[in-house]
Parts: sequence; structure tokens; C-alpha cells
Amino acid sequence: MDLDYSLLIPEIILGLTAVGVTLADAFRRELKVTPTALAGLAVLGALGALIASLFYIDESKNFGGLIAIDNFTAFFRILLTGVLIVVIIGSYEFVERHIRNVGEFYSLLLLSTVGGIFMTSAQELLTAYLSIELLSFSLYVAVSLAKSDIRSGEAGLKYVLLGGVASAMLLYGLSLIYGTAGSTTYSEIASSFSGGIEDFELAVLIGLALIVGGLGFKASAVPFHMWTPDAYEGAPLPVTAYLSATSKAATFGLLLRVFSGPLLPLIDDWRWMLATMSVATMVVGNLVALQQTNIKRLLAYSSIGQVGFMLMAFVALSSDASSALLLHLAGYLITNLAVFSAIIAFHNRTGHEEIAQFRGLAETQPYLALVITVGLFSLSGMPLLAGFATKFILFQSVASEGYLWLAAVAVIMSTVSLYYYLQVIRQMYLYEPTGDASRWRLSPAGYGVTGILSAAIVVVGVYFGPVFEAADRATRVLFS
Amino acid sequence: MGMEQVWLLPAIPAGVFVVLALFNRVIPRRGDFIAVLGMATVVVLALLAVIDFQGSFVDGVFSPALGENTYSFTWIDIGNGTLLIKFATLFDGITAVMVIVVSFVALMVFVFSIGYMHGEERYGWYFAVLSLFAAAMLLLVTTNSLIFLYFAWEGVGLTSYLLIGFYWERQSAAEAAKKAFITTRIGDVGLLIGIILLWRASGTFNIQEIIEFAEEGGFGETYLTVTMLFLFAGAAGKSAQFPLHVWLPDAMEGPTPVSALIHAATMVVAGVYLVARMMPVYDEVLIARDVVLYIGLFTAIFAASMGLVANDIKRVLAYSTVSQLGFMFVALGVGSVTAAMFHLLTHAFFKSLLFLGSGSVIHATERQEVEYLGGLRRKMPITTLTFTIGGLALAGIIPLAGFWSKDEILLEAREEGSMFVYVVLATAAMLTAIYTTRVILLTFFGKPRDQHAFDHAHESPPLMLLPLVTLASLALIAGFVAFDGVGEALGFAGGIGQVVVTHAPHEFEFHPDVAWPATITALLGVGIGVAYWGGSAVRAVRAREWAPELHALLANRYYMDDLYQAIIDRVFLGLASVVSRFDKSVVNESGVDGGAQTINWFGFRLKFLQTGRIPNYALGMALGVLVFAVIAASSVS
Amino acid sequence: MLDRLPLPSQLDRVILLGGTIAALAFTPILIALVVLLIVDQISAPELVFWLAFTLIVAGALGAVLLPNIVHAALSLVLTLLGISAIYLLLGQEFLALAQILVYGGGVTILLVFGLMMTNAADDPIVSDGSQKPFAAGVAILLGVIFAAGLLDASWGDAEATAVSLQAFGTRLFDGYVLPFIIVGVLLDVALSGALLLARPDAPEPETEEAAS
Amino acid sequence: MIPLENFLLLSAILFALGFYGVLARRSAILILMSVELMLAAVSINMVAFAAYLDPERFTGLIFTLFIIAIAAAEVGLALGIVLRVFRERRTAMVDEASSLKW
Amino acid sequence: MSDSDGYLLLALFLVPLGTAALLMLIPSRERSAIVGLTGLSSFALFVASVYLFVRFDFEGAQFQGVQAWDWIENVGFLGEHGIQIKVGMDGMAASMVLLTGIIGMAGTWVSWKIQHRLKDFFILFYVLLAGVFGTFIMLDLFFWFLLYETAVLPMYLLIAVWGSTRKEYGAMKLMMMLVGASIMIFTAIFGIISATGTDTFDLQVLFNAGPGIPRDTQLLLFPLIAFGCGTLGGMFPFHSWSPDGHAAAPTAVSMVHAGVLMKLGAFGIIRLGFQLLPEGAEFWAPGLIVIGITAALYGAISAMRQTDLKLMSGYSSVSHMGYVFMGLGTLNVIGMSGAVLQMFAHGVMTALFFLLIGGMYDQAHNRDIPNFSGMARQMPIWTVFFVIGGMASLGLPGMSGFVAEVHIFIGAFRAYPVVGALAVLTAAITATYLLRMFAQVFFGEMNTRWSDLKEITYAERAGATVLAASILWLGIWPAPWVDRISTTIANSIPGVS
Repeated sequence: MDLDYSLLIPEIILGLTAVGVTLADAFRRELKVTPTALAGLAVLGALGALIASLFYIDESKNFGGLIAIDNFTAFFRILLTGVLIVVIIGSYEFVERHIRNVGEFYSLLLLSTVGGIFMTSAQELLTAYLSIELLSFSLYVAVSLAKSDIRSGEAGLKYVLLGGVASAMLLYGLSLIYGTAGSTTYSEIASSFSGGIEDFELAVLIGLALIVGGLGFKASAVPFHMWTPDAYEGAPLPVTAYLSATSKAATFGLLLRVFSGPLLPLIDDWRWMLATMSVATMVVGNLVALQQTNIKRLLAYSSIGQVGFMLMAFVALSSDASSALLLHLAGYLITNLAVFSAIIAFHNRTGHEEIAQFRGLAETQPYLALVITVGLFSLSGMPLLAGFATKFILFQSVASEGYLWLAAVAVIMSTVSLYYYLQVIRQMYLYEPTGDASRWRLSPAGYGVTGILSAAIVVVGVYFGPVFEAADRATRVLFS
Repeated sequence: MGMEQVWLLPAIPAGVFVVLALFNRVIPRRGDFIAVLGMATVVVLALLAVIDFQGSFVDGVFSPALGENTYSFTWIDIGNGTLLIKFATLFDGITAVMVIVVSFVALMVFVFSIGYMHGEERYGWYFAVLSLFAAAMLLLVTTNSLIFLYFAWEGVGLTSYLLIGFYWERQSAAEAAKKAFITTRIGDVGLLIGIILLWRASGTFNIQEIIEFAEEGGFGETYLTVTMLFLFAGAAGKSAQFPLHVWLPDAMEGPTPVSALIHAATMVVAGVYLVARMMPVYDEVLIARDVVLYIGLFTAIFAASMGLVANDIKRVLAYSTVSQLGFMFVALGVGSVTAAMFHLLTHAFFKSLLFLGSGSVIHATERQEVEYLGGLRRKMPITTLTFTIGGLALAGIIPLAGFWSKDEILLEAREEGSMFVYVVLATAAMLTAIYTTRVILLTFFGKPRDQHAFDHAHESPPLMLLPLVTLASLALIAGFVAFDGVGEALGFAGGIGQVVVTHAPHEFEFHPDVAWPATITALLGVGIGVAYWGGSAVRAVRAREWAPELHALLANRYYMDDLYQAIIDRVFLGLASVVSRFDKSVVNESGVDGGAQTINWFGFRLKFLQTGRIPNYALGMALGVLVFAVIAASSVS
Repeated sequence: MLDRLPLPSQLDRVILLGGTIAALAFTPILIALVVLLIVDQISAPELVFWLAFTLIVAGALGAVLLPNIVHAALSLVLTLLGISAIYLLLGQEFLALAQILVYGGGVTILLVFGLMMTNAADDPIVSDGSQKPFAAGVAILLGVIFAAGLLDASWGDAEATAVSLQAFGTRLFDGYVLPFIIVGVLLDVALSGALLLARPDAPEPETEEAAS
Repeated sequence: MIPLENFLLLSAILFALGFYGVLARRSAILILMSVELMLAAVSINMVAFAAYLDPERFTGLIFTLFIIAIAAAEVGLALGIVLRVFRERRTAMVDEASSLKW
Repeated sequence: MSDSDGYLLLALFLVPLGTAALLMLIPSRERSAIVGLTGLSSFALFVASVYLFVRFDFEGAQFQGVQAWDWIENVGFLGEHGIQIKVGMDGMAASMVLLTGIIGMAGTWVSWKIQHRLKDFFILFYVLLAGVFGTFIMLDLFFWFLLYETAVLPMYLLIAVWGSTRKEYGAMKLMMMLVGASIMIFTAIFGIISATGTDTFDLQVLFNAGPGIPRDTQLLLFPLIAFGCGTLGGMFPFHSWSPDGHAAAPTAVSMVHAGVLMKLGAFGIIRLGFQLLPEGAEFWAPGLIVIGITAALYGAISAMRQTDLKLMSGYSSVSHMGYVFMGLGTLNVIGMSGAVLQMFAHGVMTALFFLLIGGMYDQAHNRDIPNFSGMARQMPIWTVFFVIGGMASLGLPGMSGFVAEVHIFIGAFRAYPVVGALAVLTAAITATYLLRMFAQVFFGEMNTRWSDLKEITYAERAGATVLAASILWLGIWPAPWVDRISTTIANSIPGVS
């Protein structure tokens, strides 16, 4: 059985870059590399991977039956490497100041991206599971990497222990699926399930419950979400951003692959589970967010709410819904990263992360205030911004599949979300700054990243055609 | 200038208004001459129109060639004809009378005002609004479309509001203006409803078409009754009939010429005009007509009684106006347009005369409470003379104008109405004579009670005397238009009975059996007046001491104003504050804010699920899976 | 840190305890099983299975119930050994070997070290969490439902077949190379991360007061 | 011969016990041990299924091998984090490391 | 009106957006540049709107100047022409555009005296205008709703930053209630699209497909539209953002909001409710009537007790919008034309009110009616304009209010005479509270406390003149509006008698 490793070039690039970064870090003194240089190296690697993955668009091969190289994979390759680049550029100053071991940190991000990509492209349970763990392990470490922040360790502890439990649950579920389907490759599972599951229905259902639970944990869906706020708050800001971006995106990629592939025949058995989870998630996430005072925690809960919206797409699983989901996912990532990079820039300057401490930012840094406002409005689904368009399309496609009530709940909840976003905006625009009201400037990188991302928010908000196109092509693979 | 150009009559003063309102500060003399000239032209044109009108009588019957007496254009047309509002003019006997009265009295008042308002701060504005009023009033009497009638109706209301409130620095003036507007407005609600109800059944706003429709019996009996009652509500409001009469006495806060023009001669008779105009329709529903009759009857005597004790010279005249309007409504109530319009005509002359006279008194003495006046005849003879003439005309002393018209009404009341009506009306007539005498005596005769005012007094300038004299002469002779001979002499088909009619025209004949009692009661009234208030009015004082409650009751206008005030304050504003409190506490605080707080509260409760302890989190996960598994299991077996 | 490792003193107590457990629990079970075997109610493999079963469950119970951390850790070792016995029973020698090496050798030692470094030696007794009753309820329910689900299914009556080590090797290395690489990377991540985290921060002022 | 059900029963029990440990224990390390129990249960399942139902491809066995490896890695990593927390808070009790909440 | 005018329609919302973008580039201290730019673009918009209003040929096609640019199609559930930028104007839209042009210009003028962050104000203000213009002329449901929301979006900051009194509360309440209301619109739109099963948001396609929606669905969806859009229209009982919001908002924002934005709500009910869901509309029309008359009375009576001038006109807006809903509920061409006329009439009138109140408040920093008296001596011009506005508001013939209201009354009488009678009565109540206010504020002894107040500025006078002029024009010669509106209503709304 010959394996065409050339199919994995982007991942290989990422991996090698990771090794390179680690080595360069290890011989820091000898080679006299600055942390910034390490960041640059990582960015180069990611960029290489991004460019490389452009060559695999409209490919449809697979690597030893384990990894599919198709448009879906390509979509996520581009998305995740893009996220990686943005996160690294947006946060290198922060990293140098607050991270224990810079080289390790960057290599972790690179490797976890590899894990993420494999998650979305796996064709087989074992590979999928291992990629999940690769991503998770890197994040376990990254979350706890903050220097001299007592919360970081606790966050890591919670994440790793609960993550262990979750993957145990997931594995047990997988073992049941394996036992009942007799195979671990998606296609065979699908075919054997479509043949009916009378012999061991309950076993399969339990397996489904466990899988939903285990993946629900990774996607931080209620009631498996509880690690999320703590981990987000405890983790260093870039990691929080990365968690909310890559780990979510990859998980949803995996979910799409799994639920539209091997588990599709059982859709009536898991639809209600996901429906329940989706409703619970958006309600809990948005309601609790109303009460938050820490911006990271607020965004954690808001991201939980967003997960609730995205889960709707699985309830109304169809080609349209999935492409709408990917569209929303992309829009959400852009917006979220914009907000986070702005907050990181803010934190670099002030070291604050309480909402009340954003008072008068419109006076001291109007540009940053504008970016944050745009981002938050977009998250709450205000027009002209990505949030509106993508939510509109997502909800519409859900409604068109006959789940109008679900869409209605979602709209209500996204309105609730507006309230807490407005709390932040209020602080920035309505009040005079406390302390020195002198203007300050961002680093060029800060200006660049936030500028590009907010521009992207507006573009996606008004002309989301291309992204939608790409998403559509990606999902057509799943439902062909 | 024929009848079809009658739209020019309102157009001219309207133009004057625009000019004056915008530019009166830059025009010399604040542009008063423009206003006067404008009005003069209107008078001329009106006369021309009347002449044209005379020409269109074919052997005594008014039968103009088709479209000869009307001009029209479409104002609004929805769904070609679903809703069609055309502006159209109409010229017939009634219009003729109104046009003459309005334009002529207006001219008189304009002239008088030049002297009276001289040196006022808002002199230009005064003439501007006065012209606007003239425009609205002329539109009111010339239009043929109920919508435009309402248009003008509200227009005169607005100008009346502005003019009553002319001295708005006086809180009382502001209040009076408000009162007038709102009270009439309540009537107007009825009017508009009535108009729309008429349209609803007949599909047109054109008065002629409505009348035809009614005569063909197109309306249901009850429907039409209700409609005409609504319509009458409007008339009653404008013409200050009970129970909507309260605004007119207060309206005397306005400048006296305004009272003369608006609140004596023209605007207040709009109601009479409306009912007269719609008389053929009223004839269809006698119940409605009876309502008109009895409201008018009650108002006539009710207002007259208040006139007995009123202290302000203008208020006395105001009450008398209300009472006289009552007379006209009685006439209408018994179905005689002729009598009503006749009285309207004469009343316009002598009542405006009286007002202008009192105006010249006030101008001279700056006092208008009769108890501070007295003995002015020596200082201002001409005013005294003219005022007395007017007064006697009002009292109905033969052969002054008032006598003939009132006589006509009494006649109709006795023939068409009942004896009761006749008696009450006669009593009212006597009361009229009494209070008129009282005012004349107290003002011009006896000794001056306020020496300072007396010394200050002087005869008015000729510019003010001219209108007085003119109107006085009219008050003397206007009554004779009843005679066919006079009418023919003027070029009409005959006396007013031949011209201003809705039913068959009838000749004038003299009824001594009505005339004598009328004269006697009038003279009796004058006698009583002299007896009580002659000299130093000892009897009057004694009478007051004899029945103080009665005096208080009359002086306080039967406490009606207080009653209304109470209703507004207690009931209406009470309701308002209840509603607004409801809005604040229930709709807003409980509904909106409460909802938000509830959601917040849920968030607050929910966040404590996040205990921060790993085992709890794990338990959450376990429960999640467990629930899914259990439900699944139950679904299977 | 080896000097802080108080194994000898602990060990004898542990051996005693283990001995007693064996004596008290296993002897009757052993006797019962042997009797069954003799009267030919069960086959030899089943006897082994039930022995291993008992061992595993007993060890698991000890691991989650014993208040003393050290005892819990050691009874976990029993379970893991029992599991390798199960593997043998299923004919997977290689896995059994790996299980013993990785778990018995690596994981347990790691755990014990962890225990020692978190001062478990000084106060080895740990009270359980307050939600114990819920825990018991949930666990029992889960167990029951899982068992039900697994048992009511009809798995057919296949036989366990052993897999030869070299077949295993070939399949692993031609079918699952990529997973193998991933796991390699993963282990690297885990271990370097562990080192990084276990090592105290580079000496900085705030680190001191954070550590203290 | 031993029926498959026996092994599955064993794994179910083991998994439940492990879960109980996770829920009931306070010491981070004991929770880790319980997680190990759960993973062990999984491996039993996998191996059993592989041996009985999938003898010619025995993916389950390979799965188990990887699970064992990952379990070990997880223990190591988790211990590292536990040690950091311990160094910062002088405790390895999970309910005492609960400053992040609400 | 030729199709080439479609480009002008497009410009109607691109120009404001462009202005906002340009403003971002101008440094904040260049006040004169800001004033110049805004003055220019607002005047251009005004001219354009007048031109379009005049050019609209009411005997021609229902939608004129239709131009479409494909935006996103053949992807996901979107089919051919899935989402396009499609502009077009009917009679209603024409009058509404004219209204927006007028008020936008006046609002710009009166805002020039703002000192605090003038530039940012205008940026948000012009985004707002873009949203409003766009909603009126957009013929693609997606962009229609996008722009509809855009018109609400800037409101929060506009009020919270530049507002007065309880501005935070007012702004937050307004924002939450309006966005909350669009929940219902959102849901309804989803429902409509999935019920018609079309793969495009083209409104003209939907206008044909909409009536095909099953009756029960229509009955379900119409209330969502009615309340969703109605909230923005200050529909009782969802009105309570309106008084507080207006009281808190800065002058120009109150003008645009009460003048145009509330009309957007009613407009939405017509576009989505009546034109897409005729059966639902027919079924629920009585409900609209009841709500309308309730709101009219309720608002008028509440206004009676208000002491804050802005609160008073806020409640009177509620009352007047009640007429609008009543007119819509009559389901006959007269009443509905009256409703649209009332939208225009109330727009200019209330804008005039807020302009004047603002002009006074900026000097006095006080709006309590009892605190004032005899202002007519201090600020005669102000008083005259105020009286004009007031007379229009109480439905005096010759003013815009009368024309609109008489149509509504007639329509109401045609449908339900009792309601019509109540409506006429409401007009009298309106007169009562307005005249009470006049007597207190303008007349009587001059309150010396305000003897240093100045007459309103020339910019304000100019704005007031424009508004008053349009009030009188509509009042005296309403034919241009009536023709355009009534023909549109008659042709475009199925099942209207």
C-alpha cells in the first residue's frame, strides 16, 4: 500500500516549522534569535502551509484511507492556517511578555493546527481521535503556559482533567460504534449502519450519547461547556483567542464530517440530542454572559452562545445548512479574532481585562474602540457587518429545513447578546477615561491585524458571496 | 364679476393676509390700508355678485342657468371617484345675505379698527389675521362642498382663537382663547362626524347633491336623524348654543372690533347659516329640527336672563348675542329660513353697531364695567345716540330693524311652533328689552360713578364714528327689506321672504296680532328697565338685596363654567393621570424594564452553576450523557 | 526527591493489607470457582476470567474508594495487572505486555511520584468530595444502562481469535503509519509540556511571590 | 468458551467505577487514576470487539495500543500541570483550586 | 419615471454612505469642512428626492426606476438572482423618500451647532440616513432588512453620547426594544421565504409568490410583521421606547427618528404585511384597527399629563401613529392612503416640533412646561413655527394633518363608524393638550427667568421654514401625494377595496 506523502505537504511544513522553532529556541543564545524572530519563523511556516494548501483545491484524493484531501479539507486548511497567522502576528508582543517559553508556545500552536486540520480531514475514527488529542494536548499545555498568573495553572488543570474524562467518554462511544459497525472507517460505518441497527440499537444509542458528549465537550456545548469560561479566563489571551477560533472550527469540521458521514443513517437518533444541546447552549451561554464583568469570560460565554447557533445546522443537517454553517463559522472566526486582537493590543498597553476598565477608550484610543465596537456589533448580528449576513443565512437555511422555532429561539438569544455587548461599548464611549486621558498608539502589527480584520468583517457583512461560494464547494463534498 | 367668480371674495383677503403676515413690518402704516382696500374691493365685488344674482330670477323664482352660479375644481380624487372632493362655490339667496353681511360689517370693523387699534404693538398682525378671518368666513358662506365648509369653519375658529388671544400677555385672554377653541372644537367633532356620515350614505360632499339625495329619501330615517344631530352639534358649538355657550362671554377678552365682527355679526352666525343651508335635509327629520328648536328656545331665555346682571358692558352684549342666536335657531327649528336669515341680517347690523359703540366707550374711558361708567352722554353724544339706536333695535322697538325680524320669528314660532314656544320667546324678547335699557341707562345716563374715567372720556375720532353712523342708519332701515316694495326697489324679486327661501317664497304681510303684543312687551321691558335702573338705580339695588341667591346664580352664569371646569379637572385630567401612571408603572416599568430584569435574574441564577469545582463540572457532563442515554433507552424498549 | 520517598515503611503495611484482602476475598471465590471447575460447570478460561474479573473490580473499587492515596494507587496496579490478564485471555500477548510495561512500569510510578511530590506522604488520607452521593447515583445508573445496552444486544456467537504479533506489526505499519506519527508528535508535545510546566518559572520577582 | 458479554459487562462496570472516582474524589491525582480506569474500560471493549467480531482486521487492537500510549502521555502531562498548581497553591485538591468561577 | 432614474435611487443610499466614509477621512477639527460636506450632500439628497418624487408617474408602472445588480446567487440555498441590489420606487416610497430628504436636510442644518464630536455624530447620522433611504427603495428582501436594521444600529450611540437627560436608559431601552422587535421580523422573513419556497430574496418575485402562502401560515406570520415593524412605529403596547427615546435623543436624531424611522415601521407593515400576506392582513385588519384607535386615544390622553415637552410630543407621536395603524386596518384605499399621508404629515410635523424644542432646550436646558410662560414675547418666530406645527398636529384644515386624518376618518367610517367617531374625538383631545401647552408656554406673563433666551438660530429657522412649508403645501394642495399614494395602494395591495 503506497502512501502519497505529498498530499500532506501543508501539515508537514507546519510540523517541520514547529521543530525548527523549538530548535531555534533551544539554541537561542548561540544563534542570538529574538523571540520576535521566532514569531516571524512561525508565521513564515504558517504562510508556507497556507500557500501550499492552495494547491489542493478541487483535489479529491485520500491518504491511505485515513485522511481525505478534498475541498472540505482545503477550506479548513486555509481557515486554520489563516487563524494561526493572525493569532501569532496579533499577539507576539503579548507572548514575549507573558509566556513562559516562547519557542515551545509557537511550536504548540503550529502542531495544534496540524491536529486541527487532521480532525477536519480524517476519514477514520482512530485518526480522528488522535488528531483531537493532538490538538487538545497542545492546548492543555498552552493554556497553562502563562507566566506568573495563578489562574493559568488552575485553568490548565480543569481543562486537562475534564478533557481526559471527555476523551474517555468519546472513546467508549467510539468503541461501541466500532463494536456495532465492525469498522472504524467512516464509509464502512455508514454503510453498515444504513443496513439497520436492530441487533444492538441501545448500544448504538449509548455510543451516540457518549460521542455527542465527548465532542460536545470539545465544542463546549451545554452541559459539557463548563470548562470553557474558566479555561478562557485563565489562559493567556492569545491562547483564549486560539481556543475560541481553531479548536472550535476544527471541532465543527469534525462534527460535520462525522454527522454527515458515518452517523448520517442514524440522524433521527441524534437529531433531538443536538437540538436539545443547541437550545440549552444558546440560552445558557447568552443568559450567563449578561452577568460577566471580565472581558475574557464574557467572550467565553458569548462563544458558547455562538456554538448554540452553530449546532442548529446539525439539527437541520443538509448541504445548504452545512454551507451556511461554514459561512457563519468563517464570519465568526474573523470577528472573534478582530475583537481578541484588539483586546490583546489593549492589554499590552494597560494590562487590564475587566470590562469596567475599558472606560473612555474612545477618548484614549478611538481606533481601537472602533474596532472593538465593530467586532462586538458583528458578534451580536448587527447589519453591514459579518455577523448579520452570516447569521441571517444560517438561520434562514435552518428555517427552510423546517425548524422555524429553532431559528426563532436563536434570534431571540442573539438579541439578548446585544445587551451585554452594549455594556462594553457603553464603557468605551459614554464615560471619561479614568487616570491619564492621553492618547496612545498601537504597534504597527496591532494596527495591521485589527485593520485588516475589521475590513474583512465589513466585506463579509456586505459581500459574503465568495466565502459562501467556498463554503458551498467545501460542503458539496460531504453530501455528494 | 358674476356669481361664478364668487371665489374671488375669499381669495382677495387671503392674499392680503399673506402679504401682511409676512411683510407688515416693512409696509408703511403696517399695511392697514391694504387690508381696508382689500375689504372695500370685496364689498364691491359682493355687490356685483348680488346684482348678477338678481339677474337670474325668472319670474320671481331663482333659477340660474346650469353652472352659471358655480365654479369648481377637483381637490382630491382617489380611485377615480371612490373619494372625490371638489371645491365648488354656490350663490343663492342665503349666500347673498351672508356675503353682504360679512363683507359690509367687515369693512365697517376694519375702518373702525384703524382708529381703535391705533398704536397697538401688533397692529399689522391684527389686520393680517382679521383679513384671514374675512377670507375664511367668505369661503364658509360661498362654498358648496361640506369639506371646504369644514375647512373654512376651522379657519374662522383659528382666527377667532388668535384674535381672542390677541392680548396674550393677559393670562385671562390666553385662557379665553383656549376655552373658545376647545369648546367650539368639541362641536366641530360633531360637525365632521356629521359630514362624513352624510358622505358615507350619499357618497358626495356636494350640498346640493346631498339635499337631492335626502329628498329622494336615500338616507335611513334614524341614520339621518343622528347625522343631522351631529351636524347641529357643530352649529351649536360655533353659535354658542346651550350647552356649548360658555366660550362666547369669555371671548370678549379680544379687542372690541373683533367682538363686533366675529362674535356678534359673522362667525357666530355660521351655525345658523349651516342649519339654514341644510334646512331641506332637516325637513326630512323633524325630530332633529325640534331639537334645534328647543335648544334655541332654551338658549334664548337662558342667556337673556344672564344678561340681566352681567356687569361688563361687552358681556351683556355677548349674552344678548347668544340669546339672539337662540331666536334664529328657533326660527330654523320651526322651519323658517327666511325669518332666521332676516334676523341674522338685522342682528348683524345692530349688534355690531352696539359692539363698536361700546368699543368707542371703552376706547374713551378704558373702562368696560357698567358700574364705573355713567353719564357719558354729555361727553360722547354721537356714540350715545348710535348706541341707543342699536339698543332700541335690539329691544325690538318699532320701526327699527330688530322689530321686523323678531316679529317675523315670533310669527313663525306661533304658527309653525306651539303657543308655549311663542310665550317663552316673547318673555325672552322682554328680557332683551330690559337688559338693553339697563346697559344704556347705566352707561350713558345717570351720574358718572368713576370720576377719573369720566374726565378721561372724550368723543371718538371721526374714523371711528363713521362706521357707527353707517351701521346706525342701517339699524334704522334694514328691517324694511321685508317689504316687497323695498326689495323690488333694490332690484330683488321682492322682499326677503321672496328671495331667501328654501320652501315656496311667500309675500310679507303685517300681522298686528303678533306685532302689538311684541311691541307691548318690548315697551314694557324698556319701562321696567327705566323703572329699575333709571336715576341712581335704587330699585335695582334693592332687588339684588331682596334675592341675593338669584343674583348670585345669574352672576355666576348658573355655575356652568365651574361645572365644566370641574369636569375637566376632576374627570378628564384625572383619567389622564391614571392612564399616564398606568403607562409609567405597568407598561414601562413592569412590562419593559421588568422583562429585562427577569432575563437578567435568570442569568444571575444560572451563573452559579459555574462553581469552579472540577467534580461538579464532571457531574454536569455525566448527567448530560446520562440523560441522553436514559431517554434513548426509554425510546428503544 | 528519592530521599523523600518513604516506600519501605509504607510498603510492608501495603503488603499486609494486600495479603489480607487476598486471604479474605479471593480464597472463597477461588474455592468456589475451583469447585465449579471440578464439577465441570465452567471451563478453565472462564475460571481465569472470573478470577481476573474479581481482581479488576476489587482493584478498581479500592482505587476509587480507599481513603489512603497510596493504597488507592497500589490497588490501581492490581486492576491494571488484571486487565493484562484479560488481554492474555483474549490471546493478545503483545497488548498484555505493553499494558504491563506502560502501566505497571510507567504510569504507576509516575502517579506515585506525583503523589509523593504533592505531599501525599505527609497526610495520605484524603476525604472524598461533598457530591459523593450524586456520584454514586450517577455512576450506578450509568453502569446499569451501559450494561443493559451491551447485554441486550445480540453480538452473535463468534469466538475470540488470537492475533499473531507479526500480523499486528504489519497492519500497524502499513495501515496506520500516520496515526503512529501523530502519536509520536503527541507524546513529544506531552512530555516537553510536562517538563516545561513541572519546572519552576525562570526566577523573576513576581514568580517568587506567586510560588510562595 | 467465554461469551463476549462477560468482557463487555466488565468494561461497563469498570467505566462506571472510573466515573464514580472522577465525580467523588478530591485529589487531582486520584481523579487522574479514575480516568485511567475509564480508559482501561475502553481498551477492554476495543480488544474484546476486535478479538470477537473483527479478527481479520483487528483495528480495535491498534486502537488499544494507541489508547495505552495516550493514557500514559496524559498522565504525564496532567502531572506536570498538577505540580504547577501545587507549587502555586500548595494543594492538589481540585476543589481548593476554584478561584475561577461564575 | 424612466429606468435610468434607478441609478439615482441607488445614489440615494450610496451618497450618505459615501459621506460617512469621507467624514471619517476629515480630521475632526476641520469643522468648516465637515459642515460644508454634510450641507452639500444633504442638499443633494433633498434635490434628488424632490426630483424623484416629481418624476414618479403615478399612471405608470407600479415600481419605477427598477434597476437590479446581481450580488450573490447560485450558492447554498440561493438560486438565480438569489440576493441582488434591486432598487425601485412606488408611490408610497416616493413620498417617504421625499420626507426623508426634507427631514435629513433640516436635521443636518440644526446639527451644525453641536460642539462635542461633531464628526462622529455626522458619521453615525449619515449611516442612519443611508439605512432609511435604502429601506424605502430596496426591492430585495435581504438588503431591505439589512438596511432596515442599519437604520436602527447607530441609534444607540447617537442617543447615548449626544443625548440629554436619562440618555443611557433611553438609548438602551430604545435599542433593545427595537432590535428585540426585529426578532419577530427576522422570524417572519424566515417563515415567508421557507413558505414560498423561493430561492431568491427578490421582493417582486415574492410579491407574486406571497399570496400563495397557505392561509394558516399567513395568519401566523402577519402578526409577527405587524408587531415587529409596529414596534418601530411606536405601536401600542410596544411604544414605551418612543417617549423616553425621543426625550433622550439629540434634536436631529429625534427629528429623523420620530419623523422618518417610525414611518419605516408602518412602511414595513405595508411592504411585508399587506403586500406579501394579504390573507393574513385581511384577517388581522380589525386587530390593527383596535390597536390603532387604542393607541390614538391612549397616546393623546397620556400626553395630557406630560410636563416634559419632548415626552409630550413623544406621546403625541404614539397617538398619531395610532391613526396610521387604524388607517391601515381599514383595508380600503381611502383609509390606507390616509395612513401613508399621515406618515408623511406626522413626519414633517413632529420633526418641526423636535427641531423647535431642541432649539429652545439647547439654550434653556429645561423642557418643563410649567417652567415657561409668555415665551411668545421672548421668541416670537419660535412661537409662530410652534403654533403652525401644533395646528397641523391637531388636524386644522389647511395643514398637513387634516388632509391625512380626514382620509383616515373617512376610511374608518366606511369600515367601522364607531371607530371613526372615536378617532375624530381623539383629534379634539389632541387639541386640548396642545392648547393647554400653548396657553402655558407661549402666553401669559413673560417668565423673567428666561429673559436671556435668544431667538432660534438661522439654521434652525431655515429648517423650520422648509418643514412648515411642506406642512402647508400638503395641507392646501395634497393632490401630488394623494395621486401617487392612492394609485400605488390600489394597485399593489391585493384585496383592498
